[in-house]
Amino acid sequence: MAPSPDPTVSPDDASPADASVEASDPGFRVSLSNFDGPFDLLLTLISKHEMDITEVSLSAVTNEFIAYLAALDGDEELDQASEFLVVAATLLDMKVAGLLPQGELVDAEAVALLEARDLLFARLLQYRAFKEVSAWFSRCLQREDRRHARAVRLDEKHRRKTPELAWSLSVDDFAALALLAFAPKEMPHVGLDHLHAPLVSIREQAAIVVTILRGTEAVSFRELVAGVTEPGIVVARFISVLELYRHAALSFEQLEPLGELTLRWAADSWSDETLATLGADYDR
Amino acid sequence: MTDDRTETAAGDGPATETAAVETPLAERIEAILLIIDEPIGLVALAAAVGAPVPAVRQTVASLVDDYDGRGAGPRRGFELREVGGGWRLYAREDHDDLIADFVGGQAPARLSQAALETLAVIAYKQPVTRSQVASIRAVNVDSVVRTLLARGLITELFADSETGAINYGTTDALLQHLGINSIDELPPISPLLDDGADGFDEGALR
Amino acid sequence: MTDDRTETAAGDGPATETAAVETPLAERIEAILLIIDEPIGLVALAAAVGAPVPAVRQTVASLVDDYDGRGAGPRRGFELREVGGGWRLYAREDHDDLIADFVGGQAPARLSQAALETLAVIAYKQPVTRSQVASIRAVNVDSVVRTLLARGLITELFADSETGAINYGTTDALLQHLGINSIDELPPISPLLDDGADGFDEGALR
Repeated sequence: MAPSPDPTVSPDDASPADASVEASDPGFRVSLSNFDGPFDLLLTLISKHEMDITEVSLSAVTNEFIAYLAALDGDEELDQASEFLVVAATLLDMKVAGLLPQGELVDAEAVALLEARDLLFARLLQYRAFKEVSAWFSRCLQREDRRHARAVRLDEKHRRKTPELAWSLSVDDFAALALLAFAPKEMPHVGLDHLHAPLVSIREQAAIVVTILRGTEAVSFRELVAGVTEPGIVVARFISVLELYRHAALSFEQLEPLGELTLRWAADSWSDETLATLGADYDR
Repeated sequence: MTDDRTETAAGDGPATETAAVETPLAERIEAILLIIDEPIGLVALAAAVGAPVPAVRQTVASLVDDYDGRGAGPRRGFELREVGGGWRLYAREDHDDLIADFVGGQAPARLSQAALETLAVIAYKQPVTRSQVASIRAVNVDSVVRTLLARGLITELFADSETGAINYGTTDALLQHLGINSIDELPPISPLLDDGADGFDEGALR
Repeated sequence: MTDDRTETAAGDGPATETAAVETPLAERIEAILLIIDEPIGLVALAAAVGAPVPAVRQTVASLVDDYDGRGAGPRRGFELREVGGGWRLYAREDHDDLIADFVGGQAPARLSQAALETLAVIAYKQPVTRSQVASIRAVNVDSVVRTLLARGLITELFADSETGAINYGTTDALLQHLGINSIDELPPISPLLDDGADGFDEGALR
C-alpha cells in the first residue's frame, strides 16, 4: 500500500465503502479538494470541459503521484512514471494556456486555427488514443510471438543456386557496424534530450582537463568541475578523465569509496594530437 | 519471370484450374511455399509457378481450405496464412504449445510500454519524424526508436528534403509480428485525432 | 519432454491410431515437421508429440503415403523423406527446376541492417552462442543467424560441453568479402567493449 502519511491521500484506504469498485482499478487515484477519483477520470473530465484545469492543483497531484509511485516497483513504476510525466506535462501546458489566454508557449498561427486549450485537449486525447491502441499492439504481438512460421534453411542443392550476396562494406565499415551493434540498446531512463541540452564535446572538455592538470601538481575532480553548473559538462569532464586514464595520461587515487578523487598528470609523452581522437567511441 | 518449361511440363491450362487442388499448380505452389522463409505475395508466387495470378489466388484459397480440413484429406498440422503482405505456412495454432515445448528457448523480450506507444504512433502517423513522435508522446523517443529499428519493426523511409529529418514507417516484419496482412487492418482510432492532429504536428507548441 | 497436457487434450489413445492420418497425432507430427530445420529421428519426434514410437512410426508412414497421393487427398508439392536417420519435409523433387529458377531469379541478396550487425557481433565475439548474441543485440536473432548460416558467412564451430549451446564463428567467405586474410585483421574496436562489456551492456552509462 502506498506509504502515504495522509489517509485521505491514500486511495484505497480512504473510503472502505468503495473498496469493491477500487479493487478493479489498481491505477493511480487522486484526492483533491475538488476531485476524488481515478486519475484517468480527472483527465476525462478535463477533456470534456467538465472541469476547469485552472482549478486543479498540479503540485498536489504530483505529490500524490510520488507517494503512489513509492509503492510500485520495477517496470510498472517506470511505465506509470512515464505516463504521468506525459500527462503532467500536458496538464501544465493546459494550465499555462488556461491562465494565459494568449499563452506565450502557443504559436500565434495555431491559436488562429484552434483555441489553444482545445489544441491541448486534443493533444491529450491523441496521446490517450495512442496509449489505448498500444494495448492492441501488445496483444497482437504477444499472440503472434507464440506462432511458428516455417522458416527453414534452403537445402544445400538449392542454396547453391542463390544469387551472389551483394556486399559493399569495407572492413572499416564493418568495424563501425560492430561498434554500433555493441552499443547498449534501450536503457530505462527518463529522456532529457527534449529539453534541448546543448551538445557537449568530450574533446573540448578533455582539452580543458589536460590544460588544468598539466599546470598543477594534483587536482581533485571536485576542483576540476568547480563552478560548472551544466551536468552535461560534468559528465563530459568525467568521461574525458576516464579516456585520459585509458591513454595512461593521468593517474588517480581515491582513499575511500566515494571519497575525494585526486588526479595527477602522468603522461611521459603526450601529443595534443591524441586529443583529436579522444572519446571517438562516443561519436555518432 | 513466367517459366514456360514448367508450364508445359505441368500442362494445366486455365480450363482445368478450377479444380485447382488436384492439379499440379497446387503442387508447384506448395513446393514454393515450403522453401520460402518470408511471406510471398500472390504476384511473386504466380511468377514463381508460372501461372496467372487469378488461378494462383484460387488455388491458394483452396489450399487454405484443404489444410483446414475442408478438402478431401484430413485437417493438417499446419495452415496457410496471409500475413505481412503475403502467404506463408505456419504450424497450426492448436499446436503452438507443443512446438514451444519442443523448440524451448526463451520467450522474446517484450516491448516496453513506451516502445509500444511509440510503435503505435509511428504505425498510424507514418511517414513521421522522430520529433513528431516525441511531440505526441511528450517524451524523448530516441532510444525507443533505436530499439524498434533494431528489431526491424520500423524503418527509415526518407529524409525530409528541407530539414533532413528522417521519416520513419513500419515494416512488413511488423505486420507479420502483428499477424495482419496490411496496415489497413489496424484498428480505427478516434476520429477526433485527425481533426486536431495536423495542427499539433506542425504547431510550435513544444 | 512428454507433454501430458497435449496428450490429454488430443485424446488419441493407441486404439485409434491405426487410422493415424485422421487423428490429431498426425497433426502434431506435421506441426513439428513443419518447423524443424534438420531431420528428426522417430524417438525424438515421439518425445516431442508425446506418443509411443510405434504409433509415430506408423503415422509418419501414412503421412508419407498421404503426401505422395496415396491417401484421401491429392499428391502434395512436398514430401516426407528419411535422411540420415531422421525425417524432414522437402519440396518434392519433381519441382527442383522450378525452385532453382525461383531461388536463382531473386534479386542479388543484400543483408539487412539487423543481419549485418549480428554478423559484426559474431565476428568480434566468436566463438559465441546465439543467446549471447541475442543478449548483446537485445533482440531475438534466430532467423538472422539462420540467414547468415545459409549465406555461408558464419558456421557452427562446436557445442558447449555443458549447455550444449552451439558456438558460432565466421567463415573464410566473410574474410573474402571484407578483403582480409584473417579475422585478426579486423580493426580493433574500443577496449571498453571487451573489458567492461558486461557492465557496459547492462550499466547505466547509456
